[in-house]
Amino acid sequence: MADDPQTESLFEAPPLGEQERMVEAILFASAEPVSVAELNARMPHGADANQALSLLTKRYDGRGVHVVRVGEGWALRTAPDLGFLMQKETRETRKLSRAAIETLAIIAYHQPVTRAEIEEIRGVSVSRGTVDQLLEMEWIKFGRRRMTPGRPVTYVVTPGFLDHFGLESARDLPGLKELRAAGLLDNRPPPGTGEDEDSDNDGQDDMFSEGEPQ
Amino acid sequence: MADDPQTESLFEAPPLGEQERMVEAILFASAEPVSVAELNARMPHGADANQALSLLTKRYDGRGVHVVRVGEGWALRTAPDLGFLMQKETRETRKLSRAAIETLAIIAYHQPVTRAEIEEIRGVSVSRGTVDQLLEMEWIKFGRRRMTPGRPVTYVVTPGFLDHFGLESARDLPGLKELRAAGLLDNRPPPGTGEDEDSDNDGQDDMFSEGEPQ
Amino acid sequence: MAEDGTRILEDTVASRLAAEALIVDVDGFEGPLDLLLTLSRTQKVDLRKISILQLAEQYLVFVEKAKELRIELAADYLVMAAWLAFLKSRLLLPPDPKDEGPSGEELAAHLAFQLERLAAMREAAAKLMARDQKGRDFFARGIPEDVTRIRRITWSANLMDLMQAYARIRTKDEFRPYVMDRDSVYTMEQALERLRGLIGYAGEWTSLMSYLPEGWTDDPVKRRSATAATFAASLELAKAGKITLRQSDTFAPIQIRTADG
Repeated sequence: MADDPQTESLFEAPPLGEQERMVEAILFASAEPVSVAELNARMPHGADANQALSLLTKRYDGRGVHVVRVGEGWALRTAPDLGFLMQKETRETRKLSRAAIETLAIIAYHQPVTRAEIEEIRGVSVSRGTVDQLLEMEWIKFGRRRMTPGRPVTYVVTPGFLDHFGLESARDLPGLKELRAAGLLDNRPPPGTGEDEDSDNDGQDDMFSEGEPQ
Repeated sequence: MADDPQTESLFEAPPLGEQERMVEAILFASAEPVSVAELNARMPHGADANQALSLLTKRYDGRGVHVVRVGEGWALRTAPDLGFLMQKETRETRKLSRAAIETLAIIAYHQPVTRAEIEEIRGVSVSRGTVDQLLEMEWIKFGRRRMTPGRPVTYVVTPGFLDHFGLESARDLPGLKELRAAGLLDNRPPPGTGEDEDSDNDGQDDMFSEGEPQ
Repeated sequence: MAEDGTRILEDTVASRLAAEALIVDVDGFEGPLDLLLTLSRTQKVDLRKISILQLAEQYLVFVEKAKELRIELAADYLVMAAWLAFLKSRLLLPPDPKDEGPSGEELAAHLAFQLERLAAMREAAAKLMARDQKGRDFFARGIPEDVTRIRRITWSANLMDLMQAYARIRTKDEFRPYVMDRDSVYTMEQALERLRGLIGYAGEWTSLMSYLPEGWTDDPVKRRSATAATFAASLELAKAGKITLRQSDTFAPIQIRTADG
């Protein structure tokens, strides 16, 4: 059976429609793009791969699969507009790391804030990855540079952040007094700070001003 | 971009022609059969893979590539009459021994079948290696255990087997109907073992006893 | 070979010749059933009409010949020979009415069935292997496009997380989660130390509760902890033989005194 077309072809090339089928099957099954020369070599004598290719290209025009030229060869490829079908999406929800949420909180409460300030408040250095993650999530963005030596960049929260946390503005973030009332803070006033901490806007620089982002 | 079709689809399924393109692209992209369930899962909401599949099957009728059904899945395969063009793609499959081929056929036609039953049919013991080879090729797999003393495992053929031999399902095995009609797939216990075959451990009959109670 | 199934004995010459040819090939057979199937082919009749008696005869000739030629036959060939000899006698002799069990005809019919089934399976196997096969006659896509699995990670945090985080930072030095707060816990070690110091004075029965440390009797949380620790310490001392414990009734006060008091 397998030999018949080749034997026949000694006398006559297969009909063009048949040649088109052949090119189709070869392109489909090949692991690499196939050149016209190779197509001709593999098809029965007398076949014209070029002609068959152009028929095939027309046939696949507008289909889910296209005949494309890749370097010297030809291949079948799924239509680019259907690329989304080649993805299987899995969604995964993960808790933000403690470092990230703390950094975010500091930015939200103290914005605009520099990295050095964040580190001073947290008492540990802030990894590049943590800030990058928050930037990538579009919860923080760069603010204006601080007009201090070195002109460090500052970070501020974004509208996306406000949206996610259901805040109209960063000013809506509860202050320490409210946090305390909500039981989120130890009831005992930290030694030395007294009751006035929340209203303590004087002496310290704005880094420690309470929940009043501008 | 990836999300657009899915968002749109909340309102309306894509036109049938578009669905056909999608099924075409997905089947082209995969070397393995894709189930209707997976097609539906990957296509936009509201799409009906079944309908698109039947359109696609018609479209590829007579082409160099066919839409074929393999068990629960669908796949594109080159037309068998063009196999002669594919010498380059032909993979030399491991030569199966006569024992392996017969064992495979017995499993396919008698599934689910126990090792004892295979041995009873072949009249010789089945070597571990033969079964292992078929398991490794993923042409057979374990079926449910038989609810008889000893709870022997059974073997069944896999979708990979169907795919390899171009079968839609195990029901399409060549000559299956005739064999069944001739009673050759029956589980016929040897005479004299009807009532007490389990206790029939008499040496010479053993070899011919069915090896399993019904 | 056999033009007439009933004239078995006259066929023995032909059978012997056939058997000799088979013997050369004995390693090529997959067991006695396979050999029987091959022998049955020489009868050139439908397997359903095969003469099992003749087949048994041929098989026995084969085994006989193998013995003459000192060819080692596997045990199952000999078992089959014994069984066929038994079957042959059943088929030739008139049935014994006292004999229980299947008749020769039934046994023969089953053997014929087995042969037919094996032949059918061989034919089916051949048909199966003659089918178009993937990777030989038809082909799958040569350049499959992998389905990329996109893992979209949504990071979650709510306002509470944010506020808690902030509160944690701002009270870093003072804030301790409740579970870590050991202020109200009186340890057994503490109780042991205290009891050891006091026990020398307890010559009389004294309520265990009187050994609770100062400042641990009013706050119920502290009192509970101190009671538990002191009780555990008293058990420890009793085990060491230092004190004796008594309790007059369920839930009655527990009393202690020095062991040798």
